[in-house]
Amino acid sequence: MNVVYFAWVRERIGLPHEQITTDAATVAELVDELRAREARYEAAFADISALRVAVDQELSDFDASLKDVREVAFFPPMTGG
Amino acid sequence: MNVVYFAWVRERIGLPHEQITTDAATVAELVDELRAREARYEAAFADISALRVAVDQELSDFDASLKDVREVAFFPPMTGG
Amino acid sequence: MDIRVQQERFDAGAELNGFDPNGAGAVVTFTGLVRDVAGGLEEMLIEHYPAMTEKALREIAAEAEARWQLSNVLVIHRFGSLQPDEPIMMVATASRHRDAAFEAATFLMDYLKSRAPFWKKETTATGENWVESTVKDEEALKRW
Amino acid sequence: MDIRVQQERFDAGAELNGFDPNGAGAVVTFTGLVRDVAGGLEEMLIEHYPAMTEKALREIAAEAEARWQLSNVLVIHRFGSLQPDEPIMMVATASRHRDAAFEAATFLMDYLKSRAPFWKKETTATGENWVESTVKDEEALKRW
Repeated sequence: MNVVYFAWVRERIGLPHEQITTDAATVAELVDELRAREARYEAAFADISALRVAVDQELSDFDASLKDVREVAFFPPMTGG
Repeated sequence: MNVVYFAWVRERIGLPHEQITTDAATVAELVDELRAREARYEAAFADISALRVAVDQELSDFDASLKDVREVAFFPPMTGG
Repeated sequence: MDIRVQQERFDAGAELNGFDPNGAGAVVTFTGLVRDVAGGLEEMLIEHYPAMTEKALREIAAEAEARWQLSNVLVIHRFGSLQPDEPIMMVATASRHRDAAFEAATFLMDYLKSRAPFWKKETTATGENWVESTVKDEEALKRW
Repeated sequence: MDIRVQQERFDAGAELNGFDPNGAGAVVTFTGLVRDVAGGLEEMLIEHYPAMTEKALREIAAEAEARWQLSNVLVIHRFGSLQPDEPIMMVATASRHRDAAFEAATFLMDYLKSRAPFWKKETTATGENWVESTVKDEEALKRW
Protein backbone atom coordinates (compact mmCIF):
# COMPACT_ATOMS: atom_id res chain seq x y z
CA MET A 1 0.00 0.00 0.00
CA ASN A 2 1.26 3.47 -0.85
CA VAL A 3 0.99 5.89 2.07
CA VAL A 4 1.28 9.57 1.21
CA TYR A 5 1.84 12.60 3.45
CA PHE A 6 1.30 16.28 2.79
CA ALA A 7 2.13 19.63 4.38
CA TRP A 8 3.28 19.45 8.03
CA VAL A 9 2.42 15.74 8.22
CA ARG A 10 5.01 15.16 5.50
CA GLU A 11 7.50 17.44 7.27
CA ARG A 12 7.09 15.69 10.64
CA ILE A 13 7.38 12.21 9.18
CA GLY A 14 10.22 13.35 6.96
CA LEU A 15 9.16 11.76 3.68
CA PRO A 16 6.47 12.36 1.09
CA HIS A 17 5.34 8.75 0.66
CA GLU A 18 6.31 5.19 1.47
CA GLN A 19 5.26 1.63 0.69
CA ILE A 20 3.79 -0.05 3.75
CA THR A 21 2.76 -3.66 4.14
CA THR A 22 0.12 -3.90 6.80
CA ASP A 23 -2.62 -6.14 8.16
CA ALA A 24 -4.54 -3.10 9.43
CA ALA A 25 -8.23 -3.43 8.52
CA THR A 26 -9.04 0.26 8.83
CA VAL A 27 -7.34 3.63 8.50
CA ALA A 28 -7.48 4.00 12.30
CA GLU A 29 -5.64 0.70 12.76
CA LEU A 30 -2.99 1.83 10.27
CA VAL A 31 -2.56 5.07 12.24
CA ASP A 32 -2.11 3.10 15.48
CA GLU A 33 0.46 0.90 13.76
CA LEU A 34 2.40 3.91 12.48
CA ARG A 35 2.27 5.75 15.84
CA ALA A 36 3.81 2.70 17.52
CA ARG A 37 6.72 2.74 15.09
CA GLU A 38 8.75 5.86 15.82
CA ALA A 39 8.54 9.23 17.52
CA ARG A 40 8.21 11.10 14.20
CA TYR A 41 4.98 9.22 13.42
CA GLU A 42 3.75 9.80 16.95
CA ALA A 43 4.46 13.53 16.40
CA ALA A 44 2.54 13.55 13.13
CA PHE A 45 -0.47 11.56 14.31
CA ALA A 46 -0.68 12.83 17.92
CA ASP A 47 -3.91 14.73 17.31
CA ILE A 48 -6.10 12.85 14.85
CA SER A 49 -8.75 15.58 14.97
CA ALA A 50 -6.22 17.87 13.24
CA LEU A 51 -5.83 15.41 10.36
CA ARG A 52 -7.76 14.44 7.26
CA VAL A 53 -7.45 11.25 5.24
CA ALA A 54 -8.03 10.30 1.61
CA VAL A 55 -8.42 6.67 0.56
CA ASP A 56 -7.60 5.99 -3.08
CA GLN A 57 -7.79 9.76 -3.71
CA GLU A 58 -11.23 10.23 -2.15
CA LEU A 59 -11.75 12.10 1.12
CA SER A 60 -12.64 9.49 3.70
CA ASP A 61 -12.91 8.72 7.43
CA PHE A 62 -10.56 7.11 9.90
CA ASP A 63 -12.91 4.14 10.27
CA ALA A 64 -12.78 3.43 6.51
CA SER A 65 -11.81 -0.09 5.45
CA LEU A 66 -8.42 -0.69 3.82
CA LYS A 67 -9.63 -3.74 1.89
CA ASP A 68 -8.27 -3.59 -1.69
CA VAL A 69 -7.02 -0.05 -1.04
CA ARG A 70 -3.93 1.00 -2.98
CA GLU A 71 -3.23 4.45 -1.57
CA VAL A 72 -3.90 6.23 1.72
CA ALA A 73 -3.03 9.92 2.16
CA PHE A 74 -2.75 11.85 5.43
CA PHE A 75 -2.76 15.64 5.61
CA PRO A 76 -3.98 18.63 7.63
CA PRO A 77 -7.29 20.31 6.73
CA MET A 78 -7.04 21.70 3.23
CA THR A 79 -6.46 25.39 2.57
CA GLY A 80 -7.25 25.87 -1.10
CA GLY A 81 -8.80 28.87 -2.79
CA MET B 1 -40.06 73.48 -13.90
CA ASN B 2 -38.39 71.03 -16.24
CA VAL B 3 -40.43 67.82 -16.68
CA VAL B 4 -38.55 64.86 -18.16
CA TYR B 5 -39.86 61.60 -19.61
CA PHE B 6 -38.07 58.32 -20.31
CA ALA B 7 -38.71 55.04 -22.14
CA TRP B 8 -42.36 54.39 -23.06
CA VAL B 9 -43.52 57.42 -21.04
CA ARG B 10 -41.43 59.57 -23.38
CA GLU B 11 -42.77 57.69 -26.40
CA ARG B 12 -46.43 58.07 -25.36
CA ILE B 13 -46.11 61.76 -24.56
CA GLY B 14 -44.03 62.29 -27.68
CA LEU B 15 -41.28 64.44 -26.25
CA PRO B 16 -38.29 63.94 -23.97
CA HIS B 17 -38.79 66.98 -21.75
CA GLU B 18 -40.72 70.22 -21.50
CA GLN B 19 -40.88 73.36 -19.37
CA ILE B 20 -44.11 73.48 -17.36
CA THR B 21 -45.40 76.30 -15.20
CA THR B 22 -47.66 74.87 -12.54
CA ASP B 23 -49.24 75.65 -9.20
CA ALA B 24 -49.31 71.91 -8.31
CA ALA B 25 -48.08 71.40 -4.76
CA THR B 26 -47.16 67.74 -5.17
CA VAL B 27 -46.07 65.31 -7.87
CA ALA B 28 -49.55 63.73 -7.77
CA GLU B 29 -51.18 67.10 -8.42
CA LEU B 30 -48.84 67.67 -11.35
CA VAL B 31 -49.82 64.26 -12.75
CA ASP B 32 -53.53 65.14 -12.44
CA GLU B 33 -52.89 68.43 -14.23
CA LEU B 34 -51.03 66.69 -17.07
CA ARG B 35 -53.65 63.94 -17.45
CA ALA B 36 -56.33 66.59 -17.86
CA ARG B 37 -54.39 68.22 -20.69
CA GLU B 38 -54.41 65.77 -23.60
CA ALA B 39 -55.02 62.11 -24.43
CA ARG B 40 -51.29 61.39 -24.83
CA TYR B 41 -50.67 62.40 -21.18
CA GLU B 42 -53.70 60.38 -20.11
CA ALA B 43 -52.17 57.39 -21.98
CA ALA B 44 -48.82 57.84 -20.28
CA PHE B 45 -50.16 58.37 -16.75
CA ALA B 46 -53.16 56.01 -16.86
CA ASP B 47 -51.58 53.54 -14.44
CA ILE B 48 -49.54 55.37 -11.83
CA SER B 49 -48.50 52.07 -10.22
CA ALA B 50 -46.52 51.32 -13.41
CA LEU B 51 -44.56 54.56 -13.06
CA ARG B 52 -41.68 55.86 -11.02
CA VAL B 53 -40.74 59.47 -10.33
CA ALA B 54 -37.52 61.31 -9.58
CA VAL B 55 -37.54 64.81 -8.08
CA ASP B 56 -34.39 66.83 -8.72
CA GLN B 57 -32.67 63.56 -9.79
CA GLU B 58 -33.56 61.64 -6.64
CA LEU B 59 -36.03 58.75 -6.65
CA SER B 60 -39.13 60.00 -4.89
CA ASP B 61 -42.84 59.43 -4.29
CA PHE B 62 -45.96 60.78 -5.90
CA ASP B 63 -46.87 62.64 -2.72
CA ALA B 64 -43.54 64.52 -2.72
CA SER B 65 -43.72 68.30 -2.55
CA LEU B 66 -42.80 70.39 -5.59
CA LYS B 67 -41.70 73.40 -3.52
CA ASP B 68 -38.45 74.81 -4.97
CA VAL B 69 -38.17 71.78 -7.26
CA ARG B 70 -36.42 72.38 -10.59
CA GLU B 71 -36.85 69.03 -12.33
CA VAL B 72 -39.34 66.17 -12.17
CA ALA B 73 -38.79 62.97 -14.17
CA PHE B 74 -41.36 60.27 -14.98
CA PHE B 75 -40.41 56.80 -16.18
CA PRO B 76 -41.29 53.10 -15.95
CA PRO B 77 -39.51 50.89 -13.38
CA MET B 78 -35.82 50.84 -14.16
CA THR B 79 -34.18 47.92 -15.93
CA GLY B 80 -30.45 48.43 -15.45
CA GLY B 81 -27.79 45.80 -15.01
CA MET C 1 -14.20 53.87 -6.32
CA ASP C 2 -14.44 54.07 -10.10
CA ILE C 3 -17.86 54.78 -11.67
CA ARG C 4 -18.27 55.05 -15.42
CA VAL C 5 -21.36 55.69 -17.56
CA GLN C 6 -20.40 55.42 -21.20
CA GLN C 7 -21.58 54.62 -24.70
CA GLU C 8 -18.33 53.00 -25.84
CA ARG C 9 -17.73 49.30 -25.56
CA PHE C 10 -15.36 48.25 -22.76
CA ASP C 11 -12.96 45.30 -22.42
CA ALA C 12 -14.01 43.28 -19.36
CA GLY C 13 -10.70 41.41 -19.17
CA ALA C 14 -8.67 44.61 -19.33
CA GLU C 15 -10.92 46.10 -16.62
CA LEU C 16 -10.35 43.08 -14.37
CA ASN C 17 -6.59 43.31 -14.88
CA GLY C 18 -6.64 47.07 -14.32
CA PHE C 19 -8.75 46.83 -11.15
CA ASP C 20 -6.50 47.51 -8.14
CA PRO C 21 -7.40 45.33 -5.14
CA ASN C 22 -5.14 47.53 -2.96
CA GLY C 23 -3.61 44.54 -1.25
CA ALA C 24 -6.83 42.55 -0.77
CA GLY C 25 -6.88 38.88 -1.75
CA ALA C 26 -10.43 38.46 -3.07
CA VAL C 27 -11.74 40.02 -6.30
CA VAL C 28 -15.24 39.37 -7.62
CA THR C 29 -16.59 40.58 -10.96
CA PHE C 30 -19.99 40.46 -12.58
CA THR C 31 -20.28 41.10 -16.30
CA GLY C 32 -23.69 41.51 -17.94
CA LEU C 33 -23.90 40.66 -21.65
CA VAL C 34 -26.61 41.31 -24.24
CA ARG C 35 -28.50 38.03 -24.62
CA ASP C 36 -30.11 37.03 -27.83
CA VAL C 37 -33.91 36.69 -27.61
CA ALA C 38 -36.53 34.54 -29.34
CA GLY C 39 -37.02 35.89 -32.83
CA GLY C 40 -33.48 37.21 -33.08
CA LEU C 41 -32.32 40.39 -31.41
CA GLU C 42 -31.41 43.15 -33.87
CA GLU C 43 -30.58 45.77 -31.26
CA MET C 44 -30.69 46.50 -27.56
CA LEU C 45 -31.11 50.21 -26.99
CA ILE C 46 -30.30 51.45 -23.50
CA GLU C 47 -31.76 54.80 -22.51
CA HIS C 48 -30.66 56.55 -19.35
CA TYR C 49 -31.13 59.77 -17.37
CA PRO C 50 -27.82 61.57 -17.83
CA ALA C 51 -28.37 64.13 -15.06
CA MET C 52 -29.04 61.36 -12.55
CA THR C 53 -27.23 58.19 -13.66
CA GLU C 54 -23.71 58.71 -12.37
CA LYS C 55 -24.98 60.14 -9.07
CA ALA C 56 -27.27 57.13 -8.59
CA LEU C 57 -24.43 54.70 -9.30
CA ARG C 58 -22.12 56.54 -6.88
CA GLU C 59 -24.75 56.37 -4.15
CA ILE C 60 -25.24 52.63 -4.69
CA ALA C 61 -21.47 52.00 -4.64
CA ALA C 62 -21.06 54.19 -1.52
CA GLU C 63 -23.78 52.15 0.20
CA ALA C 64 -21.86 48.95 -0.67
CA GLU C 65 -18.69 50.50 0.79
CA ALA C 66 -20.57 51.40 3.95
CA ARG C 67 -21.90 47.86 4.39
CA TRP C 68 -18.83 45.80 3.55
CA GLN C 69 -15.07 46.17 4.02
CA LEU C 70 -14.11 46.83 0.43
CA SER C 71 -10.71 47.93 -0.76
CA ASN C 72 -12.03 48.93 -4.20
CA VAL C 73 -15.25 49.10 -6.23
CA LEU C 74 -15.76 49.45 -9.97
CA VAL C 75 -19.04 50.06 -11.78
CA ILE C 76 -19.24 50.48 -15.57
CA HIS C 77 -22.63 50.80 -17.29
CA ARG C 78 -23.17 51.50 -20.97
CA PHE C 79 -26.01 53.24 -22.78
CA GLY C 80 -26.93 53.53 -26.46
CA SER C 81 -27.23 50.87 -29.15
CA LEU C 82 -25.85 47.40 -28.33
CA GLN C 83 -25.66 44.14 -30.24
CA PRO C 84 -25.99 40.55 -28.94
CA ASP C 85 -22.99 39.30 -26.92
CA GLU C 86 -21.70 42.81 -26.26
CA PRO C 87 -20.96 43.67 -22.62
CA ILE C 88 -23.63 45.93 -21.08
CA MET C 89 -22.12 46.54 -17.69
CA MET C 90 -19.64 45.28 -15.15
CA VAL C 91 -19.05 45.53 -11.44
CA ALA C 92 -15.92 44.54 -9.54
CA THR C 93 -15.35 44.39 -5.80
CA ALA C 94 -12.18 43.71 -3.81
CA SER C 95 -12.00 42.71 -0.17
CA ARG C 96 -9.87 40.78 2.31
CA HIS C 97 -12.88 38.48 2.75
CA ARG C 98 -14.39 36.52 -0.11
CA ASP C 99 -17.89 36.69 1.36
CA ALA C 100 -17.72 40.48 1.52
CA ALA C 101 -16.60 40.65 -2.12
CA PHE C 102 -19.38 38.27 -3.25
CA GLU C 103 -22.12 39.93 -1.19
CA ALA C 104 -21.16 43.45 -2.20
CA ALA C 105 -21.16 42.50 -5.89
CA THR C 106 -24.56 40.82 -5.52
CA PHE C 107 -25.90 43.90 -3.70
CA LEU C 108 -24.57 46.21 -6.43
CA MET C 109 -26.28 44.12 -9.10
CA ASP C 110 -29.60 44.05 -7.26
CA TYR C 111 -29.58 47.83 -6.92
CA LEU C 112 -28.35 48.50 -10.45
CA LYS C 113 -31.20 46.33 -11.78
CA SER C 114 -33.99 48.27 -10.07
CA ARG C 115 -32.62 51.59 -8.82
CA ALA C 116 -30.26 52.89 -11.51
CA PRO C 117 -32.02 54.98 -14.19
CA PHE C 118 -31.57 52.75 -17.23
CA TRP C 119 -34.26 51.41 -19.54
CA LYS C 120 -33.72 48.70 -22.16
CA LYS C 121 -35.56 48.36 -25.44
CA GLU C 122 -35.18 45.23 -27.55
CA THR C 123 -35.74 45.32 -31.30
CA THR C 124 -36.44 42.08 -33.15
CA ALA C 125 -37.84 41.35 -36.63
CA THR C 126 -41.32 41.51 -35.10
CA GLY C 127 -40.93 44.90 -33.48
CA GLU C 128 -39.77 46.86 -30.45
CA ASN C 129 -40.27 45.93 -26.83
CA TRP C 130 -39.36 47.76 -23.63
CA VAL C 131 -37.87 45.23 -21.24
CA GLU C 132 -40.11 45.02 -18.20
CA SER C 133 -38.91 44.96 -14.65
CA THR C 134 -39.74 41.80 -12.75
CA VAL C 135 -41.29 41.22 -9.35
CA LYS C 136 -38.29 38.98 -8.65
CA ASP C 137 -35.86 41.86 -9.23
CA GLU C 138 -37.86 44.12 -6.93
CA GLU C 139 -38.06 41.36 -4.30
CA ALA C 140 -34.28 40.88 -4.49
CA LEU C 141 -33.79 44.31 -2.87
CA LYS C 142 -35.50 43.11 0.30
CA ARG C 143 -32.64 40.80 1.17
CA TRP C 144 -30.38 43.73 1.99
CA MET D 1 -16.34 22.83 -18.01
CA ASP D 2 -12.69 23.81 -17.94
CA ILE D 3 -10.55 22.67 -14.98
CA ARG D 4 -6.86 23.49 -14.79
CA VAL D 5 -4.26 22.70 -12.14
CA GLN D 6 -1.02 24.40 -13.05
CA GLN D 7 2.20 25.89 -11.78
CA GLU D 8 2.39 28.68 -14.35
CA ARG D 9 0.95 32.10 -13.72
CA PHE D 10 -2.30 32.85 -15.55
CA ASP D 11 -3.82 36.10 -16.87
CA ALA D 12 -7.17 36.62 -15.13
CA GLY D 13 -8.34 39.22 -17.68
CA ALA D 14 -7.49 36.99 -20.62
CA GLU D 15 -9.32 34.12 -18.89
CA LEU D 16 -12.43 36.28 -18.40
CA ASN D 17 -12.36 37.35 -22.06
CA GLY D 18 -11.78 33.78 -23.20
CA PHE D 19 -14.58 32.35 -21.03
CA ASP D 20 -17.50 31.43 -23.29
CA PRO D 21 -20.88 32.16 -21.65
CA ASN D 22 -22.57 30.15 -24.43
CA GLY D 23 -25.29 32.74 -24.88
CA ALA D 24 -25.91 33.43 -21.19
CA GLY D 25 -26.07 37.02 -19.98
CA ALA D 26 -24.47 36.77 -16.53
CA VAL D 27 -20.79 36.01 -15.90
CA VAL D 28 -19.28 36.00 -12.39
CA THR D 29 -15.59 35.59 -11.61
CA PHE D 30 -13.66 35.21 -8.39
CA THR D 31 -9.90 35.74 -8.42
CA GLY D 32 -7.80 34.89 -5.38
CA LEU D 33 -4.51 36.77 -5.00
CA VAL D 34 -1.53 36.23 -2.72
CA ARG D 35 -1.89 38.75 0.10
CA ASP D 36 1.07 40.22 1.86
CA VAL D 37 1.23 39.32 5.57
CA ALA D 38 2.57 41.04 8.70
CA GLY D 39 6.34 40.77 8.65
CA GLY D 40 6.51 40.73 4.84
CA LEU D 41 5.73 37.68 2.77
CA GLU D 42 8.76 36.27 0.96
CA GLU D 43 6.95 33.31 -0.59
CA MET D 44 3.69 31.43 -0.59
CA LEU D 45 4.31 27.80 -1.39
CA ILE D 46 1.26 25.79 -2.46
CA GLU D 47 1.52 22.03 -2.12
CA HIS D 48 -1.12 19.76 -3.65
CA TYR D 49 -1.98 16.08 -4.16
CA PRO D 50 -1.43 15.59 -7.90
CA ALA D 51 -3.23 12.23 -8.11
CA MET D 52 -6.33 13.73 -6.51
CA THR D 53 -6.46 17.46 -7.23
CA GLU D 54 -7.97 17.60 -10.70
CA LYS D 55 -10.49 14.89 -9.88
CA ALA D 56 -11.55 16.77 -6.72
CA LEU D 57 -11.96 20.04 -8.66
CA ARG D 58 -14.00 18.28 -11.36
CA GLU D 59 -16.31 16.78 -8.74
CA ILE D 60 -16.85 20.17 -7.09
CA ALA D 61 -17.56 21.82 -10.46
CA ALA D 62 -19.91 18.99 -11.45
CA GLU D 63 -21.80 19.46 -8.19
CA ALA D 64 -22.18 23.18 -9.01
CA GLU D 65 -23.50 22.28 -12.48
CA ALA D 66 -25.98 19.88 -10.88
CA ARG D 67 -27.29 22.52 -8.47
CA TRP D 68 -27.50 25.58 -10.74
CA GLN D 69 -28.30 26.21 -14.39
CA LEU D 70 -24.84 27.04 -15.64
CA SER D 71 -23.82 27.43 -19.25
CA ASN D 72 -20.11 27.24 -18.42
CA VAL D 73 -17.73 26.80 -15.47
CA LEU D 74 -14.01 27.51 -15.21
CA VAL D 75 -11.68 26.60 -12.35
CA ILE D 76 -7.95 27.37 -12.41
CA HIS D 77 -5.79 26.64 -9.36
CA ARG D 78 -2.04 27.03 -9.14
CA PHE D 79 0.55 25.22 -7.07
CA GLY D 80 4.24 25.86 -6.41
CA SER D 81 6.04 29.03 -5.34
CA LEU D 82 4.08 32.30 -5.51
CA GLN D 83 4.89 35.92 -4.69
CA PRO D 84 2.62 38.63 -3.18
CA ASP D 85 -0.05 39.97 -5.57
CA GLU D 86 0.21 36.97 -7.90
CA PRO D 87 -3.07 35.25 -8.78
CA ILE D 88 -3.51 31.95 -6.93
CA MET D 89 -6.75 30.76 -8.46
CA MET D 90 -9.84 31.80 -10.34
CA VAL D 91 -13.36 30.54 -10.88
CA ALA D 92 -15.84 31.76 -13.48
CA THR D 93 -19.51 30.86 -13.86
CA ALA D 94 -22.00 31.76 -16.58
CA SER D 95 -25.77 31.56 -16.33
CA ARG D 96 -28.95 33.14 -17.66
CA HIS D 97 -29.66 34.18 -14.07
CA ARG D 98 -27.35 36.41 -12.07
CA ASP D 99 -28.25 34.75 -8.77
CA ALA D 100 -27.28 31.33 -10.15
CA ALA D 101 -23.93 32.68 -11.37
CA PHE D 102 -23.21 34.35 -8.00
CA GLU D 103 -24.33 31.40 -5.88
CA ALA D 104 -22.45 28.82 -7.95
CA ALA D 105 -19.23 30.88 -7.74
CA THR D 106 -19.65 31.26 -3.97
CA PHE D 107 -20.29 27.52 -3.65
CA LEU D 108 -17.18 26.70 -5.72
CA MET D 109 -15.06 28.94 -3.51
CA ASP D 110 -16.41 27.44 -0.28
CA TYR D 111 -15.60 23.93 -1.51
CA LEU D 112 -12.22 24.84 -2.98
CA LYS D 113 -11.24 26.36 0.38
CA SER D 114 -11.93 23.24 2.45
CA ARG D 115 -12.28 20.25 0.12
CA ALA D 116 -9.66 20.65 -2.61
CA PRO D 117 -6.28 19.12 -1.70
CA PHE D 118 -4.12 22.23 -1.50
CA TRP D 119 -1.97 23.39 1.43
CA LYS D 120 -0.39 26.82 1.70
CA LYS D 121 2.86 27.65 3.46
CA GLU D 122 3.89 31.25 4.05
CA THR D 123 7.53 32.21 4.43
CA THR D 124 8.43 35.52 6.08
CA ALA D 125 11.66 36.89 7.57
CA THR D 126 10.70 35.22 10.85
CA GLY D 127 10.12 31.75 9.44
CA GLU D 128 7.70 29.37 7.78
CA ASN D 129 4.07 28.89 8.67
CA TRP D 130 1.47 26.47 7.29
CA VAL D 131 -1.75 28.42 6.76
CA GLU D 132 -4.39 26.96 9.07
CA SER D 133 -7.93 26.24 8.02
CA THR D 134 -10.54 28.23 9.89
CA VAL D 135 -13.73 27.20 11.63
CA LYS D 136 -15.45 29.87 9.54
CA ASP D 137 -14.37 28.20 6.30
CA GLU D 138 -15.63 24.83 7.52
CA GLU D 139 -18.89 26.40 8.68
CA ALA D 140 -19.35 28.02 5.24
CA LEU D 141 -19.93 24.56 3.73
CA LYS D 142 -23.06 24.13 5.82
CA ARG D 143 -24.94 26.77 3.88
CA TRP D 144 -25.13 24.52 0.83
